Amino acid sequence: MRSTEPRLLHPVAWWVWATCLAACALRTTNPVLNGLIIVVAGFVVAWRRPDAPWSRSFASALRLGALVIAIRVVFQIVFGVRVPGTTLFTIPEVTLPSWAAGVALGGPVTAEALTSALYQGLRLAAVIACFGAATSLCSPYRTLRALPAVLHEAGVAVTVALSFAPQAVISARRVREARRLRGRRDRGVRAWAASAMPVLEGALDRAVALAASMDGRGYGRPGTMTPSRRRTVSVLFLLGVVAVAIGAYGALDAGAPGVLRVPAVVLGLAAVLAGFALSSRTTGRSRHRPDPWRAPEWSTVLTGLVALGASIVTPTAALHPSVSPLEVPMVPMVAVLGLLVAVLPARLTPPPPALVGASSLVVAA
Amino acid sequence: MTTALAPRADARAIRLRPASWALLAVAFVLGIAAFGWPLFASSGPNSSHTGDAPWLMVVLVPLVLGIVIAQLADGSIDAKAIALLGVLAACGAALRLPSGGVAGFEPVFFLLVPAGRVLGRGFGFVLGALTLFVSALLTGGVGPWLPFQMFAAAWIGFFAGCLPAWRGRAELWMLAGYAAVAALAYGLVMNLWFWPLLAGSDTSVSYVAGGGLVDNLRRFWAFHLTSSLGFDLPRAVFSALFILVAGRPLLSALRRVARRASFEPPVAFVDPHPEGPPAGP
Amino acid sequence: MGGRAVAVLGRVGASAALVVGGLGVALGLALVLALGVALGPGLAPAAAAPADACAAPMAETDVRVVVVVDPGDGGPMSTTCLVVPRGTTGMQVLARRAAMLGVAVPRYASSGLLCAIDGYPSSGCGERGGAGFRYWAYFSGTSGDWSYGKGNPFTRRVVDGDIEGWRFVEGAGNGTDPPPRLDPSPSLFPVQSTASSGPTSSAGSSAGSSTGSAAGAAPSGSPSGNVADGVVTGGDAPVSSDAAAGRPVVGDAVSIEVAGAPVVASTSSRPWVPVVIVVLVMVGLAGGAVVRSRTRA
Amino acid sequence: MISFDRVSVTYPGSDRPTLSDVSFEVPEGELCLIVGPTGSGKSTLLRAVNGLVPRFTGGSVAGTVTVGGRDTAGHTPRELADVVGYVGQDPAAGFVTDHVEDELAYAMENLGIAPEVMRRRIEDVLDLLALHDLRDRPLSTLSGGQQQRVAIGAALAAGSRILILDEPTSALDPAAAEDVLAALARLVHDLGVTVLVVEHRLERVAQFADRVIEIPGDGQRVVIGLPSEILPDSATAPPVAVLGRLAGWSPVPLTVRDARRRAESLRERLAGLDAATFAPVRAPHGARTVSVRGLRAAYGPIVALRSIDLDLHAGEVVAVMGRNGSGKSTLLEHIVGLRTPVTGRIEIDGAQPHRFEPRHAIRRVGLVPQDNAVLLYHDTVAAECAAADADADVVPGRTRRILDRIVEGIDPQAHPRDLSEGQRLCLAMAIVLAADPPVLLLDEPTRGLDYGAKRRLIAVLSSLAAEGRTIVLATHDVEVVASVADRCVVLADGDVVADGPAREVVVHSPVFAPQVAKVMAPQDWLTVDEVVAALAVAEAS
Repeated sequence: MRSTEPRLLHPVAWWVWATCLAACALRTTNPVLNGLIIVVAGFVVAWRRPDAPWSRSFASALRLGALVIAIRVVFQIVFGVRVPGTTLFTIPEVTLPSWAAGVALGGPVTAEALTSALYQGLRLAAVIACFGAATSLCSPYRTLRALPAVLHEAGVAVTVALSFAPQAVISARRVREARRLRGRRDRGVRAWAASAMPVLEGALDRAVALAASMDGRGYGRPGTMTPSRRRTVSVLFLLGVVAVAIGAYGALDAGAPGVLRVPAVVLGLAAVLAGFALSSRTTGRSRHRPDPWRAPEWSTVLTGLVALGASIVTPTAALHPSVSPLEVPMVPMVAVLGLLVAVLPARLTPPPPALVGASSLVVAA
Repeated sequence: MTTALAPRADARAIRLRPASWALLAVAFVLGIAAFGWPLFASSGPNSSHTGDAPWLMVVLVPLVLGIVIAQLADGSIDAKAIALLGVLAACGAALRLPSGGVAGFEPVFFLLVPAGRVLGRGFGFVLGALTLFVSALLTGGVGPWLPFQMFAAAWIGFFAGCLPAWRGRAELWMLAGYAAVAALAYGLVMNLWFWPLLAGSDTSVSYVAGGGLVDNLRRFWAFHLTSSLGFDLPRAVFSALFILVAGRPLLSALRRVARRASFEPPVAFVDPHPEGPPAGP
Repeated sequence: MGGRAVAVLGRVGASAALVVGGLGVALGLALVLALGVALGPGLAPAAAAPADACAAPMAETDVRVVVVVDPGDGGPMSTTCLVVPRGTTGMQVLARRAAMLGVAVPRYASSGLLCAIDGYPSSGCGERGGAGFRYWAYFSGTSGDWSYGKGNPFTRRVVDGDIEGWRFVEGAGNGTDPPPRLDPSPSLFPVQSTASSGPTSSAGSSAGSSTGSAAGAAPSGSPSGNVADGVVTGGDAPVSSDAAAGRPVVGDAVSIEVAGAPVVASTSSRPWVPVVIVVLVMVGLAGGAVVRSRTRA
Repeated sequence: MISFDRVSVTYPGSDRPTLSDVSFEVPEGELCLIVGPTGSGKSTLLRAVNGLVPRFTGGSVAGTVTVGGRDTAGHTPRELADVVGYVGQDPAAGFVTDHVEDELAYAMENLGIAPEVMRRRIEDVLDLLALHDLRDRPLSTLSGGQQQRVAIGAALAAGSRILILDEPTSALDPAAAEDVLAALARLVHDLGVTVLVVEHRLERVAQFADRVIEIPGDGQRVVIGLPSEILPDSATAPPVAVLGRLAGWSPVPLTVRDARRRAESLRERLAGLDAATFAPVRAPHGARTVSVRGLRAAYGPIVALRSIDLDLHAGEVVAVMGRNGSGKSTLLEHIVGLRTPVTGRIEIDGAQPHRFEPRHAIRRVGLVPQDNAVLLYHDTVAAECAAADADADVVPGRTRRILDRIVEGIDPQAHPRDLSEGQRLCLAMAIVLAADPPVLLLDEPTRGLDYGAKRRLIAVLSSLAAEGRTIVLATHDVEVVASVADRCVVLADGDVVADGPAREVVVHSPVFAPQVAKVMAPQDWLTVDEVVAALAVAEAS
């Protein structure tokens, strides 16, 4: 049932899929698995990203991941407490002054230490890659439309910002050039700083014009939200946040009874979702051609969940290969197969349409 | 006879209802937990879980952020506030573009602090969050850290709106000082978030589950000192300087627009001939 | 991936997900993530096998192991005998021992390095001391002498009669580090008999009683009196509790092994083979991705 | 449909009302044109219709405004959104979403209209305004005319029976303006939509108007009536009407078509006279000031200018014409040295402008950009003038004197961005002229100017030319070109397609011919003034 008619997949589907992969990455330090996660994400992105500026963010995510690995390794080399084992090289030892907490730097660097740093860095890189995949697969505008209706106002603001930011950049350039027309320097920091004001002035004027047009076009027509219902929603939100906070505390404090942990989070999420549902139902707004949720969406979500499930049933020892003593990381076939399932969306989902536009992001990206 | 519509004393772009205040309070506490958990978390049988605590937070923080923003925006926000939010967030993001959103040169505060100052707490909160969100979308910097950046920036905007109502030189210096402090604090908390991830668990500066508050503070201080303070100090200085230099026109521009897009305009419908039916509700 | 398989999976996916329901998926996902992070590594064995299992007759699938934990100058030495399912790894043995004695579970760094046994040392992990690394060295004793690092405690499967030795040392992190101050010998195993007999049953009971209090501060859970003869055998708990508590543990352990069966296969003979295979797959996918994006650009 | 009953509007902080005691009725299905000089309160009147005044701007409104049976005092703008559609001056500034279709749907989504209804209406609007092939284009990629049509469509789709538009064509080239106006006319005639439009370019709109509201400003009464009654006597009559009035035709024609029918006799009377001799006399052109050789410019893959050769001389006024995106602005930016030529060479008395030090550049050549607000940094007019004096280092007060010479009575304490289009243009010109550049370039100077302001601009430009300056203006405004330019260069996608005396180039072009030329063709009269002068001579002989 490979659907051929081009359309953008529902952003929520991609986000769920990516979140599952990210969760898989979080559960393991196994370089084989994390590497596989990155590759899988990259593959799907390569096949299903639309031709739009934002879809380049996967590349930048990869770069960021590399940076993170580097940082992690450097820290290990400089500050690493030495995991005993085969010493690769030794760097001179320094002890920072007491105001710098008297930390000891340097010393012998062991292969074990570096490997563990690499493993952990790779884990972070994989997580970042998953986020990058999600952002490059879904149009930010669609994602904003998928927000619960109660976040509509914020969504509108972000939409406005997304289409205005590039123009701000352009007009900043124009103002900087215009300085030349007044016989002022058009290069350097001062020019840059001085160009900020006119740009801002123009932006603010535009904001007023925009607000006028929004007002004239029925923005924020009061929905059928009765005060009592509004109060209910507020209470639900408050309750949810408190419960979630308690859950977080339970997860952090070992002394806390286990009942605080999961049930509190569940309760909180439930309350919050109820609040969202309730308040979304009562905004007197309708939606033109909402993104459909069909079989491809379902299968994408499912593949993600399969991957996550596979990683959950895999024993810890396989997910966290030992580095002291060093050994070849094991390859838990179940997890690997699960991740391979997560590649399928590259074929199960419809191809993206040729023109997704949003060239307004061009300048930025 | 005159019917004045919506005459209000304060000119806040986003007004805070009691419910919002309560929510903000809880969110603040949760924020402290979300950033500071490594310092508070205790060790024990499930101490290994604390290694995953940041990821639990990654699920919870955006949720809370969304709720707070929803609560703030709900009903009480008008088209002008939205338009200003969008445009200012865009400008902030545009300012942030050259720096690619990487820590260090972080011009966000130039705009955020004065805007929060002029347009009020609630507005500052939402603006802070949205600015970082937008710039992340533009620079492809969306990641697990984003909600936390949004959260931190939101509070910076919020507290900028809480500063005392000084004017003139005093105001400039106050804002500059605040911007510097905010920049440092922002760097600090974001670093606190990155700490367990970047420093791992087996270096002399890394987070030790249940290592005790003092010990962990010591280690974190060392980490902060050696990792990002080098970026944060210049950023703080730069923010302060910029506000000292460009602060006055910036504030006047914002005040001008706040006046033009008068948030509670003194609207009146006057009926010229009293014998006629009264106009207006 | 064949279009047919794809089709099948797609249909299955559609129908299954239809049942679940969209919001359900979202909520469930958030939960799975929360749970996954909160309870992720929670696969450590839970219940404790009774102490006198060593003396009691045991099932075919079980083996007897003695664990010698020597915290160096950090406290007295403790020797424990316990019965574990065949194929249990050194680390699992250590965990079961902690569960059985009711002392703090071993603490690990995320690098996999063992930081603390019985809560000693209370903080830090493999820090540098004057004379080298301060860490728990792993020995395995067969008859008479200890041998250092004979395999990785994560993966080394104990066999019947094994003696696992842990010594907290300050050393170079190689074979020169001193072994536990107690020679491994089969005598560490109590004589196996049907009757519940032990030389120092009182000591055993005291060990049993000390489990609760010893969990926190005291580094080792066994009173010094036993260290003199170095033998700790459990007190005489009723045999019935064996069946009650023991089975679920074994079942649990077995299920783990089933799930991890490929692991065993991979680590046994040529560990590189599966890695190479997966890497090849990865290269293939990456190549496909690159080619795809080239052709698009 | 729309009724004002003794309406006065007073903004907060101003002592006298912006509109005072305005009363009129606009019946359904009419296109009503609002004319009047800048600052007379046209926009205020427009915004009062859907309650943006005073709800949005603040201020107090006396009297009652009733729209489609609803009273603006009792209904907020958003509650009127399904009756009145408002299209602001710059449509792009009013776009909330990113794509055409979303934009069309936006208002309806706010009004909570059922999805299927929404879908149907959007399809209708797409067809009605010929937008169907743009339906999923990003708004930022649309041309001005397309954006304007989308904005109108968005208002229509919301189901409003009344459209109010603020200068819908001021930013458009003639062709695009034709599209938009034709679309409006169709809405009025086919659907009975009521349209209220403010427009300065009467020569474009007058023929479509069923009714005209004139706001004379400075306190005179607002009058409403048929175009043929009001326009001829108003200060803002289109050239064809002025011509008709002078020739004593009645009723005064408002379209070229009507005028041509009548112009038979006039053409006979003026036959044999050489139009050129009646044009305002110009000092003979001086030496060459600017030379452009083989100039080529490109933005990435898009070629803006192919190979331009151009010579400009002291004392000549050159009009650069061509449709939007034909490279006019790019040419000016190269001449002033903002851009470095890809290939080719530009010389201003022997040196290449992009090499100039900014401080010296402004003494050689000056540009008033299309968006002249980019020249304004300060928060009062006085500060701007002082800064300009400093930039050009000339005696303090010079800029202000130049400004007063161009237009009098600008409040020195006003914020530059609060000035009217015309006033801001004058300020920008004054700033540029402060350094006394021999070459002055203007990009779209007439946008948003009323006839009065245009006449002043024309006077200023000719006097500047008389001082021996080289004036280049890139513009769509054929009437201004006809009355001030003595040479005309036409660009079409990067090539010079015509270059010669304005009269020859303009008269025979269907697009660029001014109304008078169209009326008098085949004779080559350009402006009413020429005709008047010629008539005087004809009478005399």
